[in-house]
Amino acid sequence: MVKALTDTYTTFKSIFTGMGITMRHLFKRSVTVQYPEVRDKLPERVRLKLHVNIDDCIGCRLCERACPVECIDIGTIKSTDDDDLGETSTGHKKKLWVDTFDIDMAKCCYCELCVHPCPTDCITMVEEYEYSAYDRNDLIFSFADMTPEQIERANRKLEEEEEEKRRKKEEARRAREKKAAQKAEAGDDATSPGNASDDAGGTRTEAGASGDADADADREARRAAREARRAARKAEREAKKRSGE
Amino acid sequence: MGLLDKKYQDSNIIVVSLEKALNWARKSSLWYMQFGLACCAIEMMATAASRYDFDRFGIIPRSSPRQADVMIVAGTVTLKMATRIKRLYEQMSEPRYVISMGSCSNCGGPYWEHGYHVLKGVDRVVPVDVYVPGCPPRPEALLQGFLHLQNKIMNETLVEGINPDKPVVIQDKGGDQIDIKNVDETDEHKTAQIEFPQQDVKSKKEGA
Amino acid sequence: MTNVKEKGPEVTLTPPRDTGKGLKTQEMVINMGPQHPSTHGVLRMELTLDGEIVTNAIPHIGYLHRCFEKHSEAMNDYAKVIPYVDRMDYVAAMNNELGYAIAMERLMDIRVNDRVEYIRIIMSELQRIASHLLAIGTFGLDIGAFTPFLYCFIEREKVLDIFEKASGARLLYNYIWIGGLMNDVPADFKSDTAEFVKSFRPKIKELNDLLSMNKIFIDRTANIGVLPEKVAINYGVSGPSLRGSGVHWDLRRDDPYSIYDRFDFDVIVGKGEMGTLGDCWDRYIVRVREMEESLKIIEQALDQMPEEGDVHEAVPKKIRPPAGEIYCRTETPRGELGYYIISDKSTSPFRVKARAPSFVNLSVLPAISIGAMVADMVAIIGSIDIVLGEVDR
Amino acid sequence: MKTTEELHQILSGQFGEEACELKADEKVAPWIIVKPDLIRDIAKYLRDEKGLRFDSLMCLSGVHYQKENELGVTYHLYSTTEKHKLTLKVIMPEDDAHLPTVEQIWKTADWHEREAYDMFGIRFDGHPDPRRILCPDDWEGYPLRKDYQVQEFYRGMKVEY
Repeated sequence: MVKALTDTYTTFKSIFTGMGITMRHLFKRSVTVQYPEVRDKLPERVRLKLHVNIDDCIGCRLCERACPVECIDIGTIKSTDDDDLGETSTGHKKKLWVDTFDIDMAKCCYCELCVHPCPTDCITMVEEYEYSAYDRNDLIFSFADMTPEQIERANRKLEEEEEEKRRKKEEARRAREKKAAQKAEAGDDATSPGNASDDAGGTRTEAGASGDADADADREARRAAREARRAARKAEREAKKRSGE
Repeated sequence: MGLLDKKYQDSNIIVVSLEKALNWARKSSLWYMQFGLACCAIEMMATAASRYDFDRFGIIPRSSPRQADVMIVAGTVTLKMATRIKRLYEQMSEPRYVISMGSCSNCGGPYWEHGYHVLKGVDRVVPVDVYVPGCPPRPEALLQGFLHLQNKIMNETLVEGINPDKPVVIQDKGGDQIDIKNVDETDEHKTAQIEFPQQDVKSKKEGA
Repeated sequence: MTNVKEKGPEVTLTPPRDTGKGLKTQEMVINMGPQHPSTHGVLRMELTLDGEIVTNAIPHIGYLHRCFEKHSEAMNDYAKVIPYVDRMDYVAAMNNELGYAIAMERLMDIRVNDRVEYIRIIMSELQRIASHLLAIGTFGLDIGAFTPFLYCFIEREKVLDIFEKASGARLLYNYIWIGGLMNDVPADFKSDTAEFVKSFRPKIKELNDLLSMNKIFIDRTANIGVLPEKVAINYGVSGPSLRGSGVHWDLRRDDPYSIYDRFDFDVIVGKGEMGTLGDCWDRYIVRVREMEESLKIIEQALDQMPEEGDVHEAVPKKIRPPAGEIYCRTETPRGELGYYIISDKSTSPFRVKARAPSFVNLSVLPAISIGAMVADMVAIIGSIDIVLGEVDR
Repeated sequence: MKTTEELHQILSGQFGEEACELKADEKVAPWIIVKPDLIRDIAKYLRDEKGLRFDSLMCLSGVHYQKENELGVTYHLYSTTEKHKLTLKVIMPEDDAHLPTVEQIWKTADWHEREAYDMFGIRFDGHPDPRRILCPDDWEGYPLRKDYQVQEFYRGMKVEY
């Protein structure tokens, strides 16, 4: 009986203590942020969305390599000698056309590992979080500003230049051989003509997406190219790993 | 979706007002089923808690799929869990919506490449209406996802033939793309045909 | 909720019994989870019941198996493992990072400067508070107390604000790097933290009034799910769950890592105040009191923290540890987190195994839940404070 | 407090020289390699013997040494009373990996052994509940083996991205 009474007493007491605390909170300032009307002031370092200042990108791919989830996809084309791509705001000389710079924010894990190695500080995390989408593909952001015509032109120029180089080398080789042959004919000591067969090729980067008026087809093609590049990189990495072991 | 859905041939003043009223009612009381799976669930809890407060929008957590209008898939969906998600989704009454919260349920997120046990996107088993990016998304981002969903609901129509949304395409068993909005109503397999494990799965216990 | 049954150990039910009043009773199997309103994540329990008494409980895990170990082996850089480490125990990411960073630093023989050490300690103690607040809040929620949950989250948001200012993220920080930190703390870090410590002390008292000493709460938790000391040690239980059973064991004091030996703090153990030693209430109160100890550590660390020091000083350019292996353990809010790392001299880890405290703590559940009521199961699961991301990894 | 060298001497005195082998590198902590069949007896001895008292199994991990075609199990032991640590290793051929369980000695081993079975296919003889723990029961292959190939479909769901 006594126990029942004390139990009842303590129960009521604890209920009223709890109610008292709740009551006190009633008169405190509300902590709720009235979101769509009011927005919290976010700190400076906040990590919400990746942004690329493509004018400053030199196509070094350090961010792509640092990404643990491989959500960044960069495609580059070598510039030719007569092209001047200008400098970045940090004074780095640009040498590569960046024809693709896609970031898949649906895969991104917001770790900011890509931001730190960037030599020109062109990839940053910005204060934007309101970009939910109806379609998953809308979460892939493309930052490259090259038009398909520009990409084609850059590719063509690179090809032409390589062709030119190859031709020149070929000519030089032929000239040397000719000389050597002449020398040999002249009856001098038969010296070897040297290693003239330098491989001029092998520097071509993967071609970017072909220009297409239809946006969907364009995206599809880009996706295919991305997948191909990714597969190539994966194979390369695995080969590296295997040789390293 | 719902009883009246696609029951009208053409739109007129009554239908338009009716659908407006219905949509307004739907968007104003989005009871969500809390499908917290991983890290995003903590942020979902934070959104429901004091500072961000879902209830201001009439968004109230429900624990039962029968009472819920919208399912927030918050977190990594593993293959072991996917069959359950699909079953719970089917238990929800129409109209029903799905919000995919966070990278993991959007497309596998950080686990998309090597995650052998992770479903690469919850849209492979249930149709998703809104994708909220983030890993995990800020509570505000989830709220904004809800506002986005409300916009979508306001654009719904009762009239047959008008489909303001894009087709919802999912992958079926054979890997083919099918549009679930155009599937025959009588067809049971509206979404991906997942084999549910049978009661009498043959035991293949290994070990000592 | 689902009637999908995976094959498990054969459940043998006892034959129907006659109660003598013309009624027969029979054991029943019910399924809790994997998506249950009151479980901590996606845990599935298969309970065999005799009336309302649990006669057998089998936990089924793996619903959140995210292949952490495979991922860490697939990464070509040790630093890239840290985002995945975060996602293991997502409510105590800082502590996970700290454990991994310390293991790698021991393997590579890196010394970090004092400023880094102090910032790390402050961060991980703040994280401990945030994690315990979540544990307490959701434990209350499980029992049926909704208000403490809201109040705990107000305080937790304050801690998260400090983290967000320093690292930029609210939940998964990637802040503690191997050999240093991602970036130095902001200028007002010290004042922010001091202010939080000051404002948080009275809140613990308020929480005690509101929840810990509440008669209904005590009745729901005292004498429930008793975990005896011997069982706890044999099962390898660690952290507050072990200390709730009265075992004086804290890696911060007994196997000090980092600079924990410089601080003065008590190891809180359960005393069986409200019932048997090692019951749910003991495990709960250990967490509440540990928050006070964490505050003590933070205060001391704030006093001693040097102003000078480069946080990137010891961060290696290329992480290529010598061939070898290490097992290193630290104390997280849930218990003993061990990393077993094998390096084969390449830049990619050969094997990273995490000995997750929740994984081990959860395995004791069948042993302590037999004989409990169905409604108590929720209290028991809540009091062990598991995080399924860590159980399944 | 005993070092691994001292513990090795005690063990080789008890179980013979060939039962356990001491491996010590300069860089890392030493460990003892134990014959698979004897692990249970050694574990029991280590737990119960006065002066050793390894009452806690900190961690049990499977390892796949692909180059040697071997699977291994590593035991990290700790004594809460004597405060010493010990690392035991068991190495087995890949195609016939089984060893006695230590579940009855340390209950911690229960789930850890199930996990090692799940991830590496190492079988523990005498384990009371030898099931997969993390992956579903009808999962194919052992994921943490280095040569693991993921299955294409699982119950109608595509696994690859």
